[in-house]
Amino acid sequence: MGVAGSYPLLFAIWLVPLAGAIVNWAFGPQLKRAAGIVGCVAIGLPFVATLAAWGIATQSSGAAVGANQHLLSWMPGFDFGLLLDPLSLIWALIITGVGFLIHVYSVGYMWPDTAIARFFAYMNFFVFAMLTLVLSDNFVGLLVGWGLVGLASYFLIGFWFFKPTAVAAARKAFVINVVGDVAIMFAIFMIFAKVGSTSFVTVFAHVPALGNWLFLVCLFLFIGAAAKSAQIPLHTWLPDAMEGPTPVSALIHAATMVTAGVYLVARCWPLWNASHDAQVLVGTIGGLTALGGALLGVAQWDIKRILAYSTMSQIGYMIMGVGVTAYQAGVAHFFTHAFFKACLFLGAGIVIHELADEQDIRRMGGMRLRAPVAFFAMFAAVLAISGFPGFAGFFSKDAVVFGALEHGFPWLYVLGIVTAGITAYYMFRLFFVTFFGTYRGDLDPAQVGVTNPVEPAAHEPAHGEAHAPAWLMAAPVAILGVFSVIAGYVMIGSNSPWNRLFTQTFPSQNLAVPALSEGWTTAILFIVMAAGIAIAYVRYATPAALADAPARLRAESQRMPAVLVRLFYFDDVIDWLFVRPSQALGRFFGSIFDPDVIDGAVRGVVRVNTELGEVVRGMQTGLLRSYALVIVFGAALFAVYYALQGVAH
Amino acid sequence: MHADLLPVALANYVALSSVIFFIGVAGVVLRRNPLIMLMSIELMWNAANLLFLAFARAWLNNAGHIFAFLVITVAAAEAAIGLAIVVIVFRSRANVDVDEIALMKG
Amino acid sequence: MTVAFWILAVLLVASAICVITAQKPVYSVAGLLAHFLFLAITYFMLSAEFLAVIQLIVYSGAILMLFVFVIALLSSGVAPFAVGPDRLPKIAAPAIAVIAILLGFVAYAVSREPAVKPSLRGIVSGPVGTAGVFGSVADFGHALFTLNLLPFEITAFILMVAVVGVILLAGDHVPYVPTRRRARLVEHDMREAIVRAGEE
Amino acid sequence: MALVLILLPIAAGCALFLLPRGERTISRLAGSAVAALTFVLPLVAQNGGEFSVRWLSRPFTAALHFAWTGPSLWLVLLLALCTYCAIVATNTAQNRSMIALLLMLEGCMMGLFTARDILAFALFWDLMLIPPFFALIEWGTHRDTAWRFLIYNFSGGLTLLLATAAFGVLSGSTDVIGSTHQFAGSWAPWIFAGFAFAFAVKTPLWPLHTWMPNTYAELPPPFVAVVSAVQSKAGLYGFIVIALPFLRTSMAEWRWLIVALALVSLLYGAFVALTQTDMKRIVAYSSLSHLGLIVLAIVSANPIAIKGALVYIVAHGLFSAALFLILGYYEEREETRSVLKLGGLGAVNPKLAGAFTIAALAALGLPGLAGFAGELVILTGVFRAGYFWPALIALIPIVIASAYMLRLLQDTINGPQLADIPQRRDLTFAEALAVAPLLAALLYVGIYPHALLAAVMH
Repeated sequence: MGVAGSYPLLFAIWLVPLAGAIVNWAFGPQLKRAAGIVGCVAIGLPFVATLAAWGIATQSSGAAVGANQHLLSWMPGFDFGLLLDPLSLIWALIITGVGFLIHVYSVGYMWPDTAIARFFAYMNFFVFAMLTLVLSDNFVGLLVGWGLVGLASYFLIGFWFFKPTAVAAARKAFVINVVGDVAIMFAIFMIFAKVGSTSFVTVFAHVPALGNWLFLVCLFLFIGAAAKSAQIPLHTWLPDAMEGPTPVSALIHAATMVTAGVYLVARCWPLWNASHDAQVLVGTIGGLTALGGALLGVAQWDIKRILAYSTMSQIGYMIMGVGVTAYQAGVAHFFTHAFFKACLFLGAGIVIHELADEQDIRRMGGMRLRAPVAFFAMFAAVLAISGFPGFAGFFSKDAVVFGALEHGFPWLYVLGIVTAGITAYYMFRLFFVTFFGTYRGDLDPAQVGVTNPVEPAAHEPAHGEAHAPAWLMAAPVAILGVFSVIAGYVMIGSNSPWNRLFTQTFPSQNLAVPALSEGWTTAILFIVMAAGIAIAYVRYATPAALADAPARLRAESQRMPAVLVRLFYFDDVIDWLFVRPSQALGRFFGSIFDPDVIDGAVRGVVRVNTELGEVVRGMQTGLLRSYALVIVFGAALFAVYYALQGVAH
Repeated sequence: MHADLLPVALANYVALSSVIFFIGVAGVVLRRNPLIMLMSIELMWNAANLLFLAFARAWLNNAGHIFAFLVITVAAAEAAIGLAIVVIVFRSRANVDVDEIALMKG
Repeated sequence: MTVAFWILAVLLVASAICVITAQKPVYSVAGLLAHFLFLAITYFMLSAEFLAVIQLIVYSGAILMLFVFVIALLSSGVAPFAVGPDRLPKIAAPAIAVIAILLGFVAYAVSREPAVKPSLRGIVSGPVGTAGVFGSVADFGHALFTLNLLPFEITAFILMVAVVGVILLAGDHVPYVPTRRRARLVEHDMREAIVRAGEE
Repeated sequence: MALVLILLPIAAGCALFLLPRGERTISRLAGSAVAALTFVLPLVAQNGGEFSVRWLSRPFTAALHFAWTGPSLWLVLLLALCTYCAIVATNTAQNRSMIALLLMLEGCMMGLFTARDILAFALFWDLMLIPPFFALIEWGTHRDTAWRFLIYNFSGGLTLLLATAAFGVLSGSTDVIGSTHQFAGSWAPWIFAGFAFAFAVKTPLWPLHTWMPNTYAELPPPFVAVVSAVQSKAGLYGFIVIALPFLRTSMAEWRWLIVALALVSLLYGAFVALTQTDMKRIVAYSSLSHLGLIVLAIVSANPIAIKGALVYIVAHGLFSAALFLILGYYEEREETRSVLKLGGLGAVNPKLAGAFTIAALAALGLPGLAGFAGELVILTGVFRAGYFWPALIALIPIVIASAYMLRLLQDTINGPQLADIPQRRDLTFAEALAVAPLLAALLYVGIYPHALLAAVMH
């Protein structure tokens, strides 16, 4: 897949974050806030190295594109190596680039927290794990990275480990991710059984060898992807994961880790190209997730949860894109999404920070004056995510939606368009409610419809003392805002730099000309989006609506359909189908079956022996004379036996 | 050759021996006095001896005599040990009812 | 001869019954003595002269004397020998009946055996002391000390063990001292007894 | 040399009893020195320490034949390492007796793992049950547990002995471990059943496991570390060196039964671990679950799966020893084993919590640590051997494992701090010294398991 050789640069990209993690972990107490510097440097250096590796990532020799560095023979038949090709290059750039900005932001965000070194150790470790995932040249290495990012995510979601909700969310995220891990394991079993190797090159060269297991392999790989990328029905952990610090949500649960599923499908494009069933499956799940996430986003009030559902929805777009084999479009949406979603989260983080950890948008309002940088950056990002022409999301979303039609999935095309409208609506709802009008935090929570106000201050930030320099948080948000505007410009035209980058990675496909041209698609999308924005404006941002905001919000809270509030009942179904039966079974086995049935059988054997012993014991009278009687009786029998023998002769 | 034959049929000796042996058994089983039990055992020994000698005479083979001799020796040893046991039991318990000596009861 | 046998048989059975039915052990001993005497006569009739003599000397002379001594030693009372309830289960009587029947059956089976052809190794009548005569002392001694020497020696060993055992069991001192610690205890007790005796 | 490995710990254990009853320091130093020596010896000595003396000529030939070639080497090293760590972690008033028993246990198990003769194997099989029995009698809370442990395992030892005798009589020699020839004949399935029963009791395999939870919960931590980490491997080792080379065809006849039992063990252990509240019982049931996986690997008889099984044997030894030692530390500090009574300890003693986290993560099969390597390779091999559904079902306990291990971990170190927990000391130097080698080995085996296999496969 890549040009084999020795590439020290890859080690620099891969291992420097690990070194940062180890330093922060080992010397945390001594480092104090310098841990932030260590953390940032440990991400900044790999970013530079990734840029420097652009040349080797795009080099080609014959069919091989990129750089492949052999690492070690892990087990017989399992060779490990690093692979940097355009696909992993894009991911590495986002992970280290956006990651670097988020790290800088985190220095400010985590300023008051005493466990800052631990935080940066986890963050650096996450980057290392994510790089392991995308740089691996085989399925097992990918699975190792896959598991390690899950672990980093677990640590960071549960970073404030004294909060029971955070702990529970961390566990839920980890367990659901393990479901994905074992699914990928099973796919690896099948691949190894049929192909005898797990390296991408060998496997993709022998796709026909998979035979009728091809769809199963795709299915199990996709279950892994779905768990990691929060696709229906394995998405329930993502909103809960917002219990982690906001930079974590931005980096892991928006920009990078959750897009690993997209990476996996894009990486395995030869499998998907070969299996139309897999395309239908993945495309449909992606489309449904896009729609479902958007619908749930409409019903949320917590700013981070809205963003979480929007992430889920946008990843649905990406999965749909790569699922229908429009790989470049899906990856493009990942690329632009990383910027605008990180920008949204970090902007939200500024707002949350400003309001002392208040996350309910009903208790915000008028924030454009108190957080102007966040306001402008998030405005750009909201336009981008809605797909406003000229902004980053426009190009990629357009490509994904049109790709669905182009590759022969018209129902996904419709789904994509409908979702675009809903996206525009709920993102602008978030934007208007948060930044316009007047501040509502002083009001009684019940007045704005908040029934169970969470008293935040989980990590008891010492607000009085030592605030971080404001630019630490503002600058990354501003930069990401700028990228939310310009990131799409690399994708203009059929001969764009973006397409040129991937010409050798993804094969060009011969496609029938679709019924609607791309221009029409753009137009439809724009109309739908504009309608979404208009509805949001009418409901939340007209002067009348702003004046009456508390009452309207309260009314909306009360009228919210239960099916949306309960999140389509996914959590309940999982609870009833898996969690409760498992626990009931465990209790039954542990407190009834083990002590009563199995040990009961053992006790039965013991009782039989005891009874036998009692019988024999009764014979042991201790009476000398009865013993003598028995002996004589036995002797008499013997005598009779021999006498009979004699008679017989 | 007539003189070599047994004066009385062998079966009569066997029957006589059986009866004496059985009387010995009855003595051991029915009496509780250890001395009488020991004497009953002597009866049984002697019933056996009688049989040995009768068969030896019938077959004119003196191996039966040798056995009878050994039996007498062993019986002497047995009587000595048995009586010693009776003595020490009597010393420690002040009675020698064998039914009272049931330490081996399970 | 046949008449003598039957008379002796009746006497033997009667004396045996006397042994097991006598109330006092002394009467039993008397019965046993009579039994042994009749038995010795029977042995003579079976040409077992040496064993008849042994029967008189060893059994009547030695073993029975032992019984008499023990009875004297234990003051020969009846009471100490049957103080508790008879604990033998009720099955004793039927069991004895069954055993008697079985033994009777054995006797019957043997009686049905066809007449044995004697091996005629020995000659029944002849001068006493001749080695070739069946039942003579010389014949017996020859067989004992040639062919059956090893059993004879083992018998000697058994007797010796019995002697040692009797001394250990019925002796005056503490019979069994397996450990040094217990030996010390015994020694201690003895020393105290001596001291006490001195004080008295 | 192998004889030194066996006799030195036993002799040292006996010698420790010469020390005064309450002695703590010398016994710990001497004990750890002996254990360290037994770790170093196999690494430096050549020829696998071959030692052989004719033992029996009739009715079959047997020899006191010991060596540490092949898979033995890793079990010997694992045993020495675990014993070392257990001795370093021993810190009670009864140090002397505990360490002496630990050393005797080590010596007996060294005999088991180095035996090249099945009869010697059976001999040490029974011997190795005695030190834990006395430990249970001495330090357990219920005497029943000790007897149950002994009777269960001795009944296994009985069938092992019968099977060994039958094997010896029918094949002429028991001095065969390390060679391969298929033993056939009408008796073969029953001989295999005899071996398998003993191994299944010791492993344990459902439904012969009920001695285990109580035993593991009541043994003092250093003991349970060695017993669960190494002694439970005796059965699996027996499967690998006796059942596989000689009775593979018989095993194939019993195949589906064993696969079914292994799968039931896997699921059963996992489900029960999910609801237990006693920390040590959680880990004990997880052991039931994990070892079922190795049985599955062995019965598949696939070379890849066997390699994975060897890796997992070592991995499970390392993490269960580490887990039990760490739980012992918690028990000593908190005087309870119930997860319901603990919480938020991560803030109180962060280093201990860190060590606990690593051990628990290894147990739930986190990639990069040893457990993952074993699980992945085992199931790859099992799947390749044609066991489609068993491989799929065996993945379910991995998911459940993450749930119960995280529950154990989080209920202890995370969550709100319980109000009445006073400040406890963090990991002391000696305690760290005991668990650090285990954790380092977990990382090493996880990253580069091939090194481990290279030594076994020559």
